[in-house]
Amino acid sequence: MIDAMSPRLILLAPEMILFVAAVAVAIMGLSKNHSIRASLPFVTCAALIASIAAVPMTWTNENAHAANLLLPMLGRFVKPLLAGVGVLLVLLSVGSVDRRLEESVARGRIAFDPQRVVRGEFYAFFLLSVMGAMLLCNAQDLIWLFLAIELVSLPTYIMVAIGGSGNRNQEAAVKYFFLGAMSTAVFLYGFALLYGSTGSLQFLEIRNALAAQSAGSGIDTIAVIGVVLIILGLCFKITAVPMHFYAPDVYEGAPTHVTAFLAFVPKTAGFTALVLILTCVGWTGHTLIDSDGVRIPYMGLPTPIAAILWMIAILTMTLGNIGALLQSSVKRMLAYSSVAHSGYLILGLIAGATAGIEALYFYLLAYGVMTTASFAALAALERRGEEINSFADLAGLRLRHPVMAWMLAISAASLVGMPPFIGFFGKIYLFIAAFEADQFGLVVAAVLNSAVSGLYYLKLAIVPLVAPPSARSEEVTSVPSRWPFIAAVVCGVGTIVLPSIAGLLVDAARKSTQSAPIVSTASQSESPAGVVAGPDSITLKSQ
Amino acid sequence: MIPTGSIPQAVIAPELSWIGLALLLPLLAAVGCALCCALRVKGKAAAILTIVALAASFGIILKAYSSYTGPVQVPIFQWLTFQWGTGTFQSFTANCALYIDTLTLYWMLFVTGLGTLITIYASEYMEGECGAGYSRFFFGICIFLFSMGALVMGDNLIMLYLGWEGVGLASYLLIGYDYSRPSAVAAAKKAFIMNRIGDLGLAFGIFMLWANYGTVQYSELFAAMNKGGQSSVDWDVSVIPFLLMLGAFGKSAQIPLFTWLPDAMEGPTPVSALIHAATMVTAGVYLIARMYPFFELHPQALATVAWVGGLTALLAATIGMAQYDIKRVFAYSTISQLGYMFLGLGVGTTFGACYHTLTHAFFKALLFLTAGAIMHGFAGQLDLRKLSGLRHIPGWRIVSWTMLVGCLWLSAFPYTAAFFSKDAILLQALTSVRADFRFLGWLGLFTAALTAYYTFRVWFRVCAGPTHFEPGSEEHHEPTDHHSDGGHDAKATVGAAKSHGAFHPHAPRWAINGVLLILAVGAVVVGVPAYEHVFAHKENWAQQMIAGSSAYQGAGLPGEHSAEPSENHPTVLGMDAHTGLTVVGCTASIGGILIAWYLHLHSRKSADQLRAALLRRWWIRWVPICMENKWYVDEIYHVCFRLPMWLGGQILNFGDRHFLDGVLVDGLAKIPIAVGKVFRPLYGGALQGYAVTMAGGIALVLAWVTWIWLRGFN
Amino acid sequence: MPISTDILLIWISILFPIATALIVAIGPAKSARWTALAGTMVSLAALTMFAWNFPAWHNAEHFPNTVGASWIPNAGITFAVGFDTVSLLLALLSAFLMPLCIVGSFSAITERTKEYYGWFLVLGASIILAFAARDAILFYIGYEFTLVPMTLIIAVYGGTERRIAATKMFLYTFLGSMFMLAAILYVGWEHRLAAGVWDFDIDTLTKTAIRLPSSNQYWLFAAFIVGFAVKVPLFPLHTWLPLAHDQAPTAGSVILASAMLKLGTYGNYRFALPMAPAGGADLMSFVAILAIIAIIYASLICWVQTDAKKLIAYSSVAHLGLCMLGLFALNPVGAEGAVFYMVNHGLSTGALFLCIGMFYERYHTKDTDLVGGLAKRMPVWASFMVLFTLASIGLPGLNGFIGEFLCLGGTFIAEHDGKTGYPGVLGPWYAIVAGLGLIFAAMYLLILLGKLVWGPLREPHGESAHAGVGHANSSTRLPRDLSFREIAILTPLAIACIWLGFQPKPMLDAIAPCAEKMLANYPKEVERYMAESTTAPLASLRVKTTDESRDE
Amino acid sequence: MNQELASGFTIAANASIAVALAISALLFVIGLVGFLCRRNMIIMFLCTELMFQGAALAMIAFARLRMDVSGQVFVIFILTVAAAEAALALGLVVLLYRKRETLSADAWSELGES
Repeated sequence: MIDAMSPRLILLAPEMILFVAAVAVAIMGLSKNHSIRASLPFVTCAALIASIAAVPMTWTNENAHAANLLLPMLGRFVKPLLAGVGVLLVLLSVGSVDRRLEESVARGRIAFDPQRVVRGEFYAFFLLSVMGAMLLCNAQDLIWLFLAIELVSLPTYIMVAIGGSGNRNQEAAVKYFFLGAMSTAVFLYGFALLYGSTGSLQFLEIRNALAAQSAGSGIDTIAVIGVVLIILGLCFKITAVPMHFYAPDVYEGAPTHVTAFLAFVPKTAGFTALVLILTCVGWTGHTLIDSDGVRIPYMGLPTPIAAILWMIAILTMTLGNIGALLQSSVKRMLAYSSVAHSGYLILGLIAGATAGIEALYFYLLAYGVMTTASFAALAALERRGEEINSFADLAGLRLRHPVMAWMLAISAASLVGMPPFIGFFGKIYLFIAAFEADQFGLVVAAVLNSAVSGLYYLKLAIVPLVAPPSARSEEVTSVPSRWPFIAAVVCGVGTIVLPSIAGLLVDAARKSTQSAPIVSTASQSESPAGVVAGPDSITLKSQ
Repeated sequence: MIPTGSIPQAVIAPELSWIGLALLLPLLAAVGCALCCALRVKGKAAAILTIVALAASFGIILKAYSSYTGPVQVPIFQWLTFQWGTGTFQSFTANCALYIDTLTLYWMLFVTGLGTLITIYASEYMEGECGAGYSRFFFGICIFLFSMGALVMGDNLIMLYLGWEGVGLASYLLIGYDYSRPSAVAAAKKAFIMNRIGDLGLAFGIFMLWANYGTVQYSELFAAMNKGGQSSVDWDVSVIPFLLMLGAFGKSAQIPLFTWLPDAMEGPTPVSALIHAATMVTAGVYLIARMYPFFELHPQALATVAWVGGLTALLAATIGMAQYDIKRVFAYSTISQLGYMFLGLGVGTTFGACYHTLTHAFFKALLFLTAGAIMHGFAGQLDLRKLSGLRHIPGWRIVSWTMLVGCLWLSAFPYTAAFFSKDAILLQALTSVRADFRFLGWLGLFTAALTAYYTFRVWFRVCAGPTHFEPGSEEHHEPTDHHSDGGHDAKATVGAAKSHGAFHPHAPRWAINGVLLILAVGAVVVGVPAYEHVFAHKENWAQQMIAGSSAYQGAGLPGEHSAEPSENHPTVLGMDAHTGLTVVGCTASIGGILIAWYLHLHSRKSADQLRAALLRRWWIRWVPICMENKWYVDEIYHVCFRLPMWLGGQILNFGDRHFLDGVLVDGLAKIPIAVGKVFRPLYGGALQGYAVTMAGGIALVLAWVTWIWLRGFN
Repeated sequence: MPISTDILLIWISILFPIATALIVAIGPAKSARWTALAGTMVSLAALTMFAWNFPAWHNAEHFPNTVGASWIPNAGITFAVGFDTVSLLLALLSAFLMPLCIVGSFSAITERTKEYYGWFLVLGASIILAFAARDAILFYIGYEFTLVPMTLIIAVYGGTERRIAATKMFLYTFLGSMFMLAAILYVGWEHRLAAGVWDFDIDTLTKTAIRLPSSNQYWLFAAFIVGFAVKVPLFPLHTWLPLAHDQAPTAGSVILASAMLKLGTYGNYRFALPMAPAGGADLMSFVAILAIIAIIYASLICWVQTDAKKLIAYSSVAHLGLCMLGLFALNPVGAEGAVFYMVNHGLSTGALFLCIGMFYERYHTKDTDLVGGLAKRMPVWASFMVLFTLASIGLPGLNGFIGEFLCLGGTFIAEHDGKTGYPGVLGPWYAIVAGLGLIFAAMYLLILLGKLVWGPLREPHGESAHAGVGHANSSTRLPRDLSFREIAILTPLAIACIWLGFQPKPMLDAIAPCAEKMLANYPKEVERYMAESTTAPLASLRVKTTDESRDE
Repeated sequence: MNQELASGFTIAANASIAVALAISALLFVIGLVGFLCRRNMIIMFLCTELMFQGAALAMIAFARLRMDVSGQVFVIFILTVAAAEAALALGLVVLLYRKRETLSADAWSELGES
């Protein structure tokens, strides 16, 4: 046990860095020195970059396998992904937290009061939340999983409340918090049921137990309902039907930089949690090809789970897209778009281990970059000191803020899946994964949804670039900080440049998502060829 | 001597490619004219260029004729040729190559010859346009001559089609020469479109030929015909002549596509003479003569041609009787004469048809050119009621007398060339075993009388009688050259001319008079083959020419090589066919002339009285009304075709914009929005509302799982 | 992957305009047009050099026939580029038109010039990429990305309804191409199943697709045809086009009509027909009927159009209907004609749009009821207009004729009796109805000519022919008739139109093997027909058993 | 149905565990219903705590059933997290109360589709 601990601890190096940084940032935030307070985002960035650097050094093959993880190499991709997009998210928040207060202090209107500043806390929570998401990669049992998810969630509730100065932040926070708490209870109950059915909290054991059930008389109803509840509970994190209803309000109400955070970090965490849970359960709808080219359908896993995911995917993308059509608020529209993209991402979950997880993570990367680009462009602008929200604010943006207008257009093009932006490749790879799982119907649904999504993404591109300026948009100015601008440009360029290394990224995602080989247990009988029980697919997929 | 029994097989003779210069020269001249246009040359360079090129073409054709030994195929360059396999139907060959046989030479001789003459005429006629549209005019002429050459000399049907459409283009450009007149533009458009309809038939005929015989080259097609014309596949071969004749009807202005030709008189008169009388409109005759073996395959096809020709001849003659515009009278006479040619083709005498084409080319060109001279001199005046006694005006005598020659020829006055050519056609019809052909023959004779009447109606009105005239409204040939820009100047001069009060017709000069004389002589000379035959009993040149070509089957003189037994020797009115026809034909011609003399020279009032008398009687009133209104064919076409299509276009346009685009497409885009609105209440904004919705969702999912569970999963 | 000169030339022709676009974007606005012109000229030069040494003019193979650099190996996506004759011709056409369009925009585009030229360059590159791609995804990238610059060009520089037009064009074609993408992915998946790896090489996919069972091929074909039919556009999916053309700036219209629409027909040539022979053979009559409806329908609409540009736009619908008909005659004659027609439609319609644009710049109206008789004012323009109209009508001796004639001829003989060795259910009646389109084309185009060029001079009130009045910018003052620049734009097109009319042979020879190769899998469909239809007209040809055809 | 279930879940065999599970479900549902019905934010939060405890109780019951201690360990963590959430909730509620002088959740419904 001790032997197993040490590699596990080593694997936690990035989180440790973040934790230390979080503590440091929280303390530094109280400093009277303005420049120290101003340096907080950059300290945060440094920590994140350091954690990226720590990943390849610590997350080696041996360590990962010694840690007895379900998906041993997952962290190698997910952690840098989180930290990398995290850097951009930090940049885009520079200058937003405590802005009024800092301005007042700088003008000497009020004295500095450590009790009223929140910047330190904000970045500390930021780091803790990212850290929680990272920790998910190291999860090997449900307890860890639960704690990590909570570590992701709790700070975000506070970030929504304190991140900005708008009146709507509190409303967003209260909605986010209460509904989040409810969803937590839901998946917690699901954990309990899963535990009850399998008798273990360890992923590997759960997997084995479920495999045994499956090979026997079929998976427990209790387990199925447990998994369903877990999925539903986590749907809140990934803004999927039926738990997505909060998203438009919260995204709209939260400060833009926090919205960007919500759109990526909890979503990544939610998907990672789902990937882990579903890896335990196994993946449905496999098609394997033997040496003779014969297709063997694998109807391994509980039909209900597959069916529910299927339904959730279609409803999520559809409701997201048609909801976005009606919006006049950009952030609200992006919230719906976030919902829709979760729908696409669930395709990856359904497609499963053959190519689905790698597609999912690749798409998360793409989504992170492109959605951050759009939020950053929004965060870089303001109107009379308020963040801009409606399309009317963006009309004719090109004339006064050409770069941001272009970034919005680029991110819209990427989000809609227009080649050659990164979003297109993400989508292609997701579709390929869905094909691998024989989910042709889902691909058609996603394709039709993409077409529908053109209706509103086009607006996001056309309004800033083409529409004549309105009275409202004449008042739009850039925020004092240049960093959101830089973040937007970096993300925008990223959507264009990343496709050129898409092959490398996909490969990295693929390598990171290979699951641990099944530990052969006595209870598992040799399945006859043809219809094979689920877990076998896991071994086969790693070929 | 005749017939040879089969179509002579062409030999490939690349060494004769110099004949291609007859095509190339007009084309080069066209380029030159275009350059003149572009450089805004003010002089007559374009005319000189054109005349030289055409004369050279004529020379080349003469040389080719003199050195002619048998049908040849002259490859020039590969045009529309490709293959995708080695089988019969796996290649398509339509090269730019020439097919020279006697029919080709026969046609090309008068096309280039008349072309040259008329261009000389035009060089003077159009001189008022120097610097404005002069070069453009000759550009059109060159394009026409090139296209006509391609049409006649092409080695395959695609070349023919190229020429076919090319002459249509030239016709379009030249009819619409004076483009500021809307009527000219409309006429040009009409000509092109009516021709297009026919062209489509021709195109499908070509497709059908290709589909059946795997080739569109004459030599191969004729070789197939010599073997019996059996197609290698089971397409309906008999459709081919009907499709081809549609093209011919369009180009040669036969029923139902004849209405464009009278309108085409909007073009300058040399154009009317060259294109719309002498050469282009005979392309239909050429096509049928060229493809005659295919028509022979299907008796009903030839009968259709005959009927269409006969009826067109009559119809056009009746209309021609009631027109007052000289050029229009001549235009209808052209249609009528073309009807004779088709009748000839239909009843089986290609010789008659082709010979009539030749004679007609001369006398009709002559007539048009005289009309043009009148128009030229009298400021566009063409109303035969407003001109009289021209032959007494100094400088107009040549015009008047050459016009008389043309009129006599057109009336088929006994022992003129046209008399013989028409005789050949009618004789064949009257001696036919088919009763309907004999009927058409009598119809043709009746039409001949009408023709004589309306022809001399013109001459007696215009050239004979007391001298008086009213100038026309156009005055674009003032010696002072004001043609720099636009119509304003022209209008101003018209006003000035009218205010002067005194109008002096300016008589034609050498180019016009010379050409008229040459043409008059030519009209006489083309009678030589017939005279040779009738008087010297020598071999008929025209017949020889036809017999050596693909139209050999109808090349014999009617009655001479009749395949029928002698006891069935045909008779006309109880006399020998020849004699009977001569008698009846002479009677018809002279009778028509006499009536015209009475009504239009002796007592001109009686013509009006006759008309008034006819109009008074309700049961006969429709005849003059319909004749004067061209039997309302244009109106009928307008109501039957143009109007429905225009309405259809409007409806479709409206439907396209408001239904297909407005309802279906935009409606499709609105569906997701409408669905989105359905879900809108779910995002009400109340915290507990969301909680309820979420809980409801969870409950639904759990219920669903339970349902699946009850059904038994795994 | 060896980087040969040929590949380098292709990539230069694609990437150089993009690089130029960047230079234009950051450079001064004054020199933008010349920089852009240089960029397109280099692109054209590179392509021409490539074509000069193109060894595959007569063998229907792709060249360079090397494996492209891998892009996303797991998904089998590569950077493979190469041309066969058809794609090279179309790419050359696009590259040829780009400089003309750039020069044609000198006076029309007076504001936001940098963006305009930048997008134009990107558009050109994107089109060439689509034609050059040998990888289906790469094709899709080029195909789809054309929408972005085109949408912006229309939405920014278009007429009064430009945003609606741009939006409609984008969404409509985007929806269509989604189907196409699904079809490409599906074939990729079938390849994955058969070979175990993902590969999007078009030739490989074709080999995979033709082995699919007929029912799958139907669906495949349907998805492709829906995708490409929007782009072509085929009735009834055409409604975006007239609006887009109407609103687009001149050069945008030219590229839209001449190059972008060709992507649709090219897509059919490259994907729909070769990949799904069973679908193509069985659904050919369906597509052909739509094409014929398009011809008649659009022609009738043209007849009543008073907007010159819309008229040409609808005429594009009609003409491309004929092109599609030729393509779906499924025999080499029709295919040859269709491909030839693609190029020629690009030339003549593009030229017509340029002509219309030139008079629009002078009179600021396209309404033929307001302006007319311009032969008086602008004889040079009128000459060009007449020439291109005649080319568009399909006058023999000009380029349009050959394509039209072969398309109709191909349709005519596409009757299923085994004569041509290709399946066919069309035949004379189809051709005759479609042929009415030729008459209609003559009608509406001559009506246009009659109004616009001939007739008494009509000019809108207050608009003298001395243009530049409407422009605040005096640098765009235009002469009454065409300027030297405008003549220089139209002359190459005129030469091309006449040259191809008289000398089509080299191009026909070059296309023929490609047309044959595209249809290579169709002859065996004849046998399937024979086997399936008990009432086949020629029972004697039914001697071959079905098994033979299946075992291919 | 499932044999293992049948063996492990009959009320006769493990009545007390079944009762515990039933109570846990009841707790969860009561919490949920309370959460949906009550407008007072503090009570709403307490209801979510109730749901948490329902899950915790189920965990304990299963731990007992499986004779496995890890479930109970999990419960300790659940309690901890619940406490953390409670702290957070109180802070938030106080903040909100200061703004609007009310504890009703309905006071916070400006956002949303109108």
